[in-house]
Amino acid sequence: MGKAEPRISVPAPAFRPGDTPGFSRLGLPRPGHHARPDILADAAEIRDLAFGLVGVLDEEANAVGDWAPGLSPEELRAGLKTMVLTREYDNRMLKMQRTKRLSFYMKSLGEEAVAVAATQALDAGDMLFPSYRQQGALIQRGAELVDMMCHCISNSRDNLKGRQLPVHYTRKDLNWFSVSGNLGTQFPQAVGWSMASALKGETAIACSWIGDGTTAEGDFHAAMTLASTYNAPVVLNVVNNQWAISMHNSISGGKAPSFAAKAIGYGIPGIRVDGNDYLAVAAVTRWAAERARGGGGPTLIESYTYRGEAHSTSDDPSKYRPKDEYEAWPLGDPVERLRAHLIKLGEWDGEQHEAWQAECKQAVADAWKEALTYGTLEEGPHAPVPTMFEDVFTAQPWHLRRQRQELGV
Amino acid sequence: MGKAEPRISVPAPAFRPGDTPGFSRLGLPRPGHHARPDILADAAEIRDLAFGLVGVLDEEANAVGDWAPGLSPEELRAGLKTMVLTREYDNRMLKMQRTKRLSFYMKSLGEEAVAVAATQALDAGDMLFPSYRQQGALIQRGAELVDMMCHCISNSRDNLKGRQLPVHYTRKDLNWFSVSGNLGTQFPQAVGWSMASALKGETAIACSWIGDGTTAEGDFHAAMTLASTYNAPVVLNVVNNQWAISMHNSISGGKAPSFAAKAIGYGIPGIRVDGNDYLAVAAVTRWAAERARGGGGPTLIESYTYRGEAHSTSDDPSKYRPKDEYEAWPLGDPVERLRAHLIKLGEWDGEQHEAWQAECKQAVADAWKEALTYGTLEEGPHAPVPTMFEDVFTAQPWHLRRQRQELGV
Amino acid sequence: MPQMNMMQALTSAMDVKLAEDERVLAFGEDVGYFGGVFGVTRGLQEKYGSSRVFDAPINEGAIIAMAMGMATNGMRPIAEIQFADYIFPGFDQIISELTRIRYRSAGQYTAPVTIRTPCGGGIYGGQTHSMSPEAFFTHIPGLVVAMPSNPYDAKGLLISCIESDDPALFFEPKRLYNGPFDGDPNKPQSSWKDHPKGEVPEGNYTVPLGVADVVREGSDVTVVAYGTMVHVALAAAEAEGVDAEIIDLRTLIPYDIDTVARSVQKTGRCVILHEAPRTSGFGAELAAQIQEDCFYSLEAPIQRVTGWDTPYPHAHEWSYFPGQERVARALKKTVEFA
Amino acid sequence: MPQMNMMQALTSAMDVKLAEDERVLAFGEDVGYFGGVFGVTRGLQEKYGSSRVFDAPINEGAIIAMAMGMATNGMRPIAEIQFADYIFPGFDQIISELTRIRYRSAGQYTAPVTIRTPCGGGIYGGQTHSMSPEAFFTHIPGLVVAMPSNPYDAKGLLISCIESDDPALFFEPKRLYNGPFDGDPNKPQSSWKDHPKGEVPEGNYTVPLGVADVVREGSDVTVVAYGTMVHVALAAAEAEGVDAEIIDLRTLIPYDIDTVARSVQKTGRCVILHEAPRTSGFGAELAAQIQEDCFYSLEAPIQRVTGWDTPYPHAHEWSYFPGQERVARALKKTVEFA
Ligand SMILES: Cc1ncc(C[n+]2csc(CCOP(=O)(O)OP(=O)(O)O)c2C)c(N)n1
Ligand SMILES: Cc1ncc(C[n+]2csc(CCOP(=O)(O)OP(=O)(O)O)c2C)c(N)n1
Ligand SMILES: [Mg+2]
Ligand SMILES: [Mg+2]
Repeated sequence: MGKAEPRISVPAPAFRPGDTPGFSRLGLPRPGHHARPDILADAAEIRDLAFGLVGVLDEEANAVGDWAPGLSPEELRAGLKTMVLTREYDNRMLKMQRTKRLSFYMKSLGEEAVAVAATQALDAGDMLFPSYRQQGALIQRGAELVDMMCHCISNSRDNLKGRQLPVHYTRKDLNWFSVSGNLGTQFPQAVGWSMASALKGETAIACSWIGDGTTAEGDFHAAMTLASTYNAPVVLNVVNNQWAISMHNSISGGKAPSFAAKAIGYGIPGIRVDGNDYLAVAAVTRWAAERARGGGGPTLIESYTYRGEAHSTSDDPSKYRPKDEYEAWPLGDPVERLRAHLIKLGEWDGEQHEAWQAECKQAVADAWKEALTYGTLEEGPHAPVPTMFEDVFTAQPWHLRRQRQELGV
Repeated sequence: MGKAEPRISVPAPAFRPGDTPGFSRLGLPRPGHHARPDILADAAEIRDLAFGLVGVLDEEANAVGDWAPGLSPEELRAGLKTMVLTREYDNRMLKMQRTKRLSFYMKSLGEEAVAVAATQALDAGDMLFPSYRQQGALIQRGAELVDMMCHCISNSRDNLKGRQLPVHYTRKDLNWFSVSGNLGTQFPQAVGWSMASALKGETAIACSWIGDGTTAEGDFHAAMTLASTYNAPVVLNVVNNQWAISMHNSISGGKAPSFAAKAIGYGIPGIRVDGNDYLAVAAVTRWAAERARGGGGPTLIESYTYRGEAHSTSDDPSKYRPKDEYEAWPLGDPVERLRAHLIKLGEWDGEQHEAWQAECKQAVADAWKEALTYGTLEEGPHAPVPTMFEDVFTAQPWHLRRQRQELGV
Repeated sequence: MPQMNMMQALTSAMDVKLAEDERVLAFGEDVGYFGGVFGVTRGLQEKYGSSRVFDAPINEGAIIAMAMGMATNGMRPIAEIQFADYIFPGFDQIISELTRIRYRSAGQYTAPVTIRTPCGGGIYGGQTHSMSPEAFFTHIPGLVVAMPSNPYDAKGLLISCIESDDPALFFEPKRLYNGPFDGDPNKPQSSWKDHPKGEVPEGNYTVPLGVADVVREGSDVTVVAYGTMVHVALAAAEAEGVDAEIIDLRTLIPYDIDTVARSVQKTGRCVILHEAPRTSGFGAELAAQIQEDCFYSLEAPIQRVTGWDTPYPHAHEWSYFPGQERVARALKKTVEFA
Repeated sequence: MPQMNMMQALTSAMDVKLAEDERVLAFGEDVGYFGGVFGVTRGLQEKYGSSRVFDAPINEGAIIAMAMGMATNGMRPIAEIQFADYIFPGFDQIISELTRIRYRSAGQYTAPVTIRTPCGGGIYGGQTHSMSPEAFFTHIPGLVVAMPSNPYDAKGLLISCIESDDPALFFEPKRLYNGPFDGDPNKPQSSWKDHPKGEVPEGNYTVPLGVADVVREGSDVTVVAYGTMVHVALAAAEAEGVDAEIIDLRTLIPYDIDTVARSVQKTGRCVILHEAPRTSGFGAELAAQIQEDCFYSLEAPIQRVTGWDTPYPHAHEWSYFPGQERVARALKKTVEFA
């Protein structure tokens, strides 16, 4: 047996602060490489998609290959506009957090396409089970910025009555579930929701997103197992933005060849997609949604992307990764790439872009101003204090009534 | 999109009571089909092993192909003898449960090779993290039947002081962990144990077994994730005996192409093996153990087998599967197959077999008789009642002391 | 009226609801074709089909998450956890999700899930088939917790849980499935046949949540119990000749403080029973609240008679179980306290 | 003597044990290179290498199971759970495995694991970064549960936990990391610098498990508290001018009943404080036991001042938190009760 020597290893990212990042090692397939299978293709026949990378936009900003989703210029422009608006919203909210108007915030810089393109590819009646980094999807669904802001500052117009941390939106009217602070829990719930839809004979499907780090939670396995067992009409997304908080995806992913490859062991199609390629994300999501709606069951999509900023306002990424790693990221910026594509198509230009950016900035500023008229976290007004004791149960039982009285409200 | 129609399905086994079982559909590779890869082979290069079936013993009872483990006749005989002894032990204990001498029992009929061959392929210092159906491994490790029985009837010689249900053995002296009633929990513990071994610079590895149904638990995913992340020297076994209690493996396995295939998504080698083929189980386990000991990290092994009897003494399998399904099982009986092989080798004969069976029967009967001299569950003597309050903490805190006094012991 | 044992009463409750409300589903490990390891869902898959009554993967967290997801989409799932000992892989989904969704969404989403699970000892199940983990769940805001002591209440309470818009955890004392059990393991198993609460109407009826049942009126001491311990209390009081007022709590959250406090104010003495370990058991909550609400009336310290703070042992089952003798001793001590 | 805040004291405890005992390991989410989201393991990976201090996958059950497996193989792991709110995916491994292995193996295997986790509110963390879930764990046989209120105790208790052969759950009231907090959010954050318990020896010392600390002697009423609430109690007693005897429990299991009972027997009155929800909170256990042990001495009902039975809200943080005013009111009511 030779000299025996079991040894463990702790994965480390390729680059730490001080290193010069470079991603030539990735060796990903080029855009247009993969064929688009039939929507009811046997999962066993399309395993290569789990190890590859579906891309549509090439380096010249052309849409190439089988997966080009054929979105109309209007749709593409709508997508670009939503991504830009999301980015402006994020920028403003971060600034407001820095000046202590918010207790907490989380940006989605670099990941806008993952949320926006996917949601555009779904029906409005499909239920979204997001994590905390899909604000783009909420904006795509038509949420008013002022409502989002009012939630984030827990003021009197906060539809969650001040009960939740910022960015933990809930919007039933927009078929947006409820962001939970607990990682991964929504993944199996989405499966259950989609099953109920099918049982009722409805066509709505469910779509959920979790992060690369979150795939390590048991709930990931729960969701995959349920989806596989019951052939649930659900689209399950892993947003692989390379990082959890300070942990590189190799800690939760281990030696996994990809996150999409986890689907293989459940007999579910797993597709890795360039998450910074709006067209590719839209195409893959549409494929999965059509499959689900057509009775083909679940799909696991890994969106390969990069978290452009800090995890949240509570961490400083320069402590654990090179400051310029985002710039070195080889798959570019989803906004820039879609913008270039639209310009190439002659459907957009630099001037329009700047005008839209300015419009977004203004809209965000106006919304913020309006939001403040409903109060702030620090100064109120908030939802009336007695509401704190409501919605625990349908009816208030004696012990909560007593507690409310004890508080004198 | 055509007429949309999401639908769920609930998997059902091919055969229910009243049906005539037939397993031609399985379409498994023939013995000798698979090449045996280098022990440090890249997991990505041996994915086919997860969809195939490693087999060594062919229908003529010859050992064929690359995986033939080259066990000596002595080793093979020892394996056969242990399996026969295990079976006799099981038979006796079931009978004793039927006459209410045990509160509960679980047999391993048909799965003896999974436990015995694997354990024979390991070092005595390797730690076993079994489920409740690996009594064969404990016997292989040299446990005295009388000790096993005394545990099962919670008498005064029960090394667990009457605290555990029958078959929940714990034997640190034999490097056998502690059978838990909670499914799957030992899988990630085994990973941790093996990591500690490596950290201490020791060569011992860990080996754990769970059932097909149990793979659905979050702990399966926890174990696989840890093992993958830290390259832990551990052998993780899924005993796919086709059934959980009444549930067919398609409920927990869903549309998975195999349980071994779950390894792919973790970048771990996954190997499916004919669990009724003693040589194949030994060979695959040895491969995995050598790999772990050589620094190659974890392996997931699916032993493909069939649960020959009830789940436990609490269920009646004729309520949920055809009575004769076991007879129809195409991979035969591990005892018969190894016996035939040894006879073919000229290292065993029918007479010897019968003699050994008789010897086992006698040994089991003698052990039972001896065990009873230490008491029974119903009539005692048990461990002294005050021991009930011990081992909760290292030292007995005041509240347990008070409770002991309250009981008047 | 039909006679039912507790299992039949529970099956009947689900049958009634499955029949009258198509939003009701039932699932869990071995629940479908087999009808559950205790047989409580027997016949239901055959009757309602495998898309309404079905098996689920062995992952208790998955089962609860699936139920919650379905419930937020209009269903009323009944999820079975095979043994209460095995509910903990689902604990996070219960505490972080199921019981919070109404609150955190400010009422936009609700999750009317009923979780059924057999609990308690007395069947030589050892430490992993005997737990009474109710106390953990009484500390979770937003969860209804119920435990019946007889077939009639079992059916009526289960229907109340299924019909409730709140998530509910319904404990089934498995030692009572086949008959009442007074804590004496040497007596032959008695049957629900001869018990007035074994008379169970066929159709829909409810036993209201949050309302206790005074199963014996008395003046010497109040005994607060639930599940199996109700029967032990009755037997112990009789054996000891104590004129105890025995309250079957039936619902743990919200518990019926009015009935309890009124009784203790009358008797001035109180003994609380449960099978679960003592420290931080539900008896602690009851004692804390009773001493606060009935301080002037109390003539003796409130006693707790409970399981010990150890795992549930196998061989020493009857030394662990808070049986008649221990209950009787506590009654006596409390009544005689001066 | 060196001055440390609570984070530094905790880091120092681990540093001391990592240095002197090679069986000690520390791991958890973000614990390695980054040093933890609160920085409590900062510098330790650099000092002891990544095979002793390292990151772990985001799966709290996996973290605890790994720790348990290692501990049964001779290690003494310190596992960090990033927030106490996120411990529940690991609940099953704690209740079914970690705390039972000694018992079920009759002492053959032991699992000396220490789980560290930040708890409590006061930082606008909302319902998923503010929980005080200690009560759940006090109902689990075989688990030591500790919660310090100051840097000196934090280090000494943590070392005791690491050195204990029993599994231990060590709660760190995150609101106290940087300085004492008396419940008044409008005062500027104070620092441990000026606090006598901010003086922390560099080396190894222990604060014994199971021993409470009387932080203020008094004769009017006994206040039992732990963690952040100790500071609130001190401030409230002073503000209200009540001569309270204030006990910092420090260890919840096993709790120091002697110190508590002696005090209540002296004062005849008792108020119990915790941040967690009231129903079935740890205050229930304390009240139940105290009324039993001190029945003759009690001149007023034991009061509990606690968080409400709701999730921890974001905007209404200070209406939820049991602050000085509510504590003072309870003290007054209890002292004046007649
Ligand atoms: C159950 C649970 N454990 C830990 C945390 C703390 N936490 C919040 S976000 C996060 C990292 C998640 O990383 P990833 O899944 O990659 O998502 P990303 O933020 O990159 O989108 C952690 C550890 C949590 N919220 N819930
Ligand atoms: C956490 C947990 N859930 C449920 C059970 C009840 N239970 C005991 S064995 C079993 C079936 C296990 O099937 P499988 O994993 O295939 O193992 P096998 O018995 O076939 O070896 C179930 C559901 C349990 N013991 N633990
Ligand atoms: Mg991430
Ligand atoms: Mg099985």
